[in-house]
Amino acid sequence: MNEVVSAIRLVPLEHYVMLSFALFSIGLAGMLFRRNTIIILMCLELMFNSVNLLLTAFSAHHSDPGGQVFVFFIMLVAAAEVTVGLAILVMMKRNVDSVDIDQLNRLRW
Amino acid sequence: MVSAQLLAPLVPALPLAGAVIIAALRRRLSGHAAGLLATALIGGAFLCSVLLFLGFDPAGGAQMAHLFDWIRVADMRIGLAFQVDALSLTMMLIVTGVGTLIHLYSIGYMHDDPRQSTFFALLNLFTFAMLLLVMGANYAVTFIGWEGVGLCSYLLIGFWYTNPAYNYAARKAFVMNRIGDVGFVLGLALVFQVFGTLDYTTVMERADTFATGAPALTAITLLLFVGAIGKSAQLPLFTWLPDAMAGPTPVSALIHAATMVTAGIFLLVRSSALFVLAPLTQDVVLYTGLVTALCAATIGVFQNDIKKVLAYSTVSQLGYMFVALGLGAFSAGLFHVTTHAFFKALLFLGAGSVIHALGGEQDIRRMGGLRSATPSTYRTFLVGTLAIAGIFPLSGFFSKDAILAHAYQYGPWIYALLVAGAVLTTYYMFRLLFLVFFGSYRGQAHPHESPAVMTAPLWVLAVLSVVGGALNLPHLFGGHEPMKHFLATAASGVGLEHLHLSALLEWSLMGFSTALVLLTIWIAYGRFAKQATLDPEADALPVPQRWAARKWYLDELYERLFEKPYGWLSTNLSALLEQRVMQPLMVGVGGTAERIGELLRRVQTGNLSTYLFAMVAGLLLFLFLTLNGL
Amino acid sequence: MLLAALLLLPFATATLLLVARPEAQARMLAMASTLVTAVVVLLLWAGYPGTAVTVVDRDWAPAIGLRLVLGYDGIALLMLVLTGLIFPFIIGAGFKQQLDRPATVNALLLYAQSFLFGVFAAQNAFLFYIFYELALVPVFFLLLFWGGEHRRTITVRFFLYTLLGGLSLLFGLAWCVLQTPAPYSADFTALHALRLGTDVQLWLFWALFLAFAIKLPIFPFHSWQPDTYTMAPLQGTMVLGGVMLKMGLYGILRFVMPIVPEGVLFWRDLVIWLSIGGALYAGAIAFRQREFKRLVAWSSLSHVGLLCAGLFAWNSYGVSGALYQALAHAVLLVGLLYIVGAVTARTGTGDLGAMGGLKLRTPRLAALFMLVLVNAVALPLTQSFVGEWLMFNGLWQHNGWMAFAAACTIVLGAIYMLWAYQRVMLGPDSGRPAVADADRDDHLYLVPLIAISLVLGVYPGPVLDLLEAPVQQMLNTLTALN
Amino acid sequence: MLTLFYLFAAISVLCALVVVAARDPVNSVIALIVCFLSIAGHYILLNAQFLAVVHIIVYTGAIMVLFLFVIMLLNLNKATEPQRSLATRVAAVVAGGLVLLTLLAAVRHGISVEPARDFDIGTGLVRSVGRSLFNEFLLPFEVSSVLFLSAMVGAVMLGRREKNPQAA
Repeated sequence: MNEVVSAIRLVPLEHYVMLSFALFSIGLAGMLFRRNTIIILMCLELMFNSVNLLLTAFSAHHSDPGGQVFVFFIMLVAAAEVTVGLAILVMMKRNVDSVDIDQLNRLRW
Repeated sequence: MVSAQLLAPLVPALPLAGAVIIAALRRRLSGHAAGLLATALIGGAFLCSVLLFLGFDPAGGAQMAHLFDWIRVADMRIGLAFQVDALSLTMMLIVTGVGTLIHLYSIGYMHDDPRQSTFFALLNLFTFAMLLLVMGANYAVTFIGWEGVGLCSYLLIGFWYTNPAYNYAARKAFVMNRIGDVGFVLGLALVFQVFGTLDYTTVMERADTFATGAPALTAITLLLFVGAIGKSAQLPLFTWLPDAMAGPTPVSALIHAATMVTAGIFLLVRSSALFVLAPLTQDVVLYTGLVTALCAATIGVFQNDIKKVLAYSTVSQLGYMFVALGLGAFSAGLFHVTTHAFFKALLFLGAGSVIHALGGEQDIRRMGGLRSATPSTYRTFLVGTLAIAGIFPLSGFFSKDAILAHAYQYGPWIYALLVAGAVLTTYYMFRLLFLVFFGSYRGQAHPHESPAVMTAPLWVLAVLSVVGGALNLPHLFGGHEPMKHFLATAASGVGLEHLHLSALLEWSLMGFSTALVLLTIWIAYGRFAKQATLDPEADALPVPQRWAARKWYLDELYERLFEKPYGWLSTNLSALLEQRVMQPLMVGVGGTAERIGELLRRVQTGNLSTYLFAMVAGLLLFLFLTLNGL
Repeated sequence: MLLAALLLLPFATATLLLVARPEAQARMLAMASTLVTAVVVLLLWAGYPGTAVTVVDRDWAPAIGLRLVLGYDGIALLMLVLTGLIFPFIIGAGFKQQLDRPATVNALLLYAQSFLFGVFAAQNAFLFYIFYELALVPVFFLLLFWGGEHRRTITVRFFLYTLLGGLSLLFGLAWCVLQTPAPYSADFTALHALRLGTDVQLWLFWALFLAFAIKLPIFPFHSWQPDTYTMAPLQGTMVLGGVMLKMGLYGILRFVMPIVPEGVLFWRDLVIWLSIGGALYAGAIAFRQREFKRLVAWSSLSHVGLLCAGLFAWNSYGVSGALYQALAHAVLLVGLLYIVGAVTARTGTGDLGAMGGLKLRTPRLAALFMLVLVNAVALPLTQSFVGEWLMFNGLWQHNGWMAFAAACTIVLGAIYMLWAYQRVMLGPDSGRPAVADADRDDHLYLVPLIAISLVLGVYPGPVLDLLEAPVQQMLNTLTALN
Repeated sequence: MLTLFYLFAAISVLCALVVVAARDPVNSVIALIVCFLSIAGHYILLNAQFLAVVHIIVYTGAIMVLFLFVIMLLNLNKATEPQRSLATRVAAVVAGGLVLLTLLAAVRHGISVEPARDFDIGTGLVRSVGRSLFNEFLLPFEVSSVLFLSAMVGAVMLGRREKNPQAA
């Protein structure tokens, strides 16, 4: 039992925090960087995962399953979001024959 | 005797009932029936008044009939109550008595008018309001009547509503009265503030606690007098009365000669206890009356409309009454009200009879020689003219002489001016008489005498005009001024007046004025009795006369001074201030919001990547602030 | 129980109308509902014990002090009676002036009635505010969908103005509530117990007063009024002018005067002069209006200015007079607007310059108009006179010049009202084809209105007695101040 | 252990960079899959066995396959994407860097973690997560099924080919 505990504690929490910050920032930069909507969606997934990782790390270190349940829910939402997002993408491709996000500029008054 | 509590409310109730019934049934009732009903009800009111008079004990003080509390708020208790005393009885008898005769006359005069029923309903309503005015036990009830007669006057002046000029005259009358009402209302508020009540008896009792010339009393009396100026057509608010002749002639007789216009006099006599303590106001009353009397008399000389002449004569006579009140001779003033009611109603009804005889003609230049065609009218009209001129022993002689004597006692020059006014009155009244009834007929119609229903009231009024003087026969003629003593029981200010003139002086004053009057009649006879040519139009007259004929340009003055500027103001407030300032201000409120929106709209490029950048910037800012502990 | 019925019955009927849309029976249904509420309101009056009554007292959102407190005192009861009695006439006007989609129109009107009852029965400031803004919504839609020319622009302006006032009120109220001891309470009793500092009261006065000044409206916050009154459908104008503006009056009595008495003391001369100045200004402008309905709008503005001045005279005469006049004004305005509708329907124009000589064809309508008009020019023995006399008297006690200026409005009133009457009814025949005289329905509508104005003009006792105690109680704060 | 962590961390960061940088979307997808797998490795390191499995099934198995499908379906596997302007790209990198900087600044003093008093080694196992999920979070769990349903319906609706584009 103590092995497991020490195994978990061997990696400090700060490391996970740094890692997830890095992943989050990369995802964010990618969203701004790319024009391909599908890549932007992927960057979104990346950011989701960085948050998931953070939640799991804290959950493990606190021994609180609530955090992991949250990750579970985030996965749920992410799955739903991707479903709709990709459907919109398909629509977009079909209507304007492009997946360039700058084509979506009709959202103004 | 039936108690006053029961009888007093019945007096105004009868005409009110008449007005309501006739108005409600005016489609089912023939005009003739409406007239008879109206006359009968006013007659009933007159009978009740007589009964009240007979059962009235002057020594016992006023009899009250309190119906219910009208307005009660905090410590204000205004009752709908009637007060029967010498003053109100006098006025009630005049209003119902003369009113009955005029109603009767109207049956004949209005017989071919399609809206006869409406006319009688309004006439009844007027009588109701007038009775409220004179019978009220407090200022508020008087004010009800005051406004009520104003409304009826408006409706009756504009009775023939298809004529825009008549409608204008009606509106003018109402608005000018309203200007006076502002004073009345404020006077009421001040009375309430000073005395804590509006009841006449209490107010008059408490008036004694004030010193002569107390500012509060001066203010009250001045405000009430402003009201009286409007209602009784004094300068500067008299110009509505001549225009009010647009109404049917019986209306002119009842409202604009005999009763309503004397409401101002009544109000002042009612408040005599206050006025005697306000010498400043009395002076104002005196000079207002004096100037009005002379001004109206000069205008009257140059009028060619039979009713206009009488209207200016009414204004002038009202001026005399106010002079009397200003002199403190309240009973003399009210005496003149009484006699004036008789002979002026007579003159107006006579004029109505003439107009009736000529099929609507009102210009005296197209009359003449009617003496033979309308004998009854001529004889009664002659009596009225003699009475107004003040020929002994007709009623006008006594009432006018009383005022003149008081004037002489106050100041001979006032006396002189009043005599000059009397001479002018005599001159234009006889000019009227001679132009209408003497000489030869200058018109095209076929004159015919009016029916008995019209001439009978004339004769009754003629008799009253002759013997009316006996009501207040002075000591000089063996009387002991019964009316004065009667009135003194009601209004505490009335008993204070005394003449200290020697008998010889009084005789010579009377002789002087009578001689002048007779001389004037002779001059008028010479100038007008056999006149065959027409008087020139006003514009053709030389300068001072033309001004007088043009009413001293008062109407034009008011038009320039008030009507035009008010119209201008109204138009421009609407067009300039409202359209150019207020509207843009309002539009500005909305416009600013719109402009801000327009600016902010630019931010919404619709480009998702821009939004993303903005979002990241916001996130950064948020994080930065949070982490810095802000 | 009766009070709950007042709020719920119109609401339920309105919802029924909106859901079932019985277009043909909509007017009759709405009429039945308002008649029942009128009876209920009279029962409520009959059962009034003479002191303030609280009917419902429940928590709703206690964190912000919002509680469900319903009740009434004499002043509120007067307003409830006013709302209850006037609405049958407002609904009734729809029988002659038919609008499209009657079910929706009547539903909106009934919603307005329900919310107005709520406004006058609320005993909690936030509850009051909720109803106060809710009542606006039906009128907004009436104006937007059934209004006349430029209805969009006018509705937006009306909305912006009212919103501005509403926000200012909300801010003021929220501020006051935060001053109450914890846990916060927005109940009237808690707010009235506040003793705020003088400098606070000086600005808080305007925060609270602005909303009501716009609602009434008094000069110079009036610019939305003439256009809105003129362009709103007849029934909308009746609601706005007949009942809704009394919310402003009521609000001043409920919030401004008890909460910031020192602010009132400081500002009241300014407010009175603004009100009277506005009354004279509106009276002068009314005289030259070419459109009948606009003239009535300006005349209402003039009357309301006087009403506000009377209120701020802040003595029992002024306040009672203003409240009495509120009732009179409702009766008067509804009557006048009905006449406007009747005349416009007959002549086919609202232009005064194109009318005239109507009395020849419609003597009965002319007579009815005259009877409404005597109330408008405040002749004695009509309701308006009682109110105006009390207000003049109240103003006189405060300041003679104010009373003088206020009394001048009776001259202006006579000028424009009689002018309007002459333009519409009198004069020679305009050669228009025959039009029908007032029929049975017109009489059924106008005669009760005239009867109310005359009966309450001759015997105003019951209403004045109702006001006596609450007004006195309110004024005691002033006495305590001095 | 620490070595394993650094390995996985290096893989995930590198793959994430490839996701952003790759011209060809297919490469991006594959990089992302590798990234996700490495994250699953992190989960295992954290003893979150249940999550690791679910993560692989949901993300790698379902979501990423979906991405691949869409790319192939729409024939996006060519690097046809127009580049952003240089300024924008620099700005994007700077923005990302700034966010990273700010976040790191937030934890510059380290994180004080109080050790759990009664540490349960079964925390990340199916039993513990399942118990938590079906007791405390039952309602959100059930409600999420509705979310799924609506997402599904939405996707079907959006993906349906319109017969008449004007009617939409």
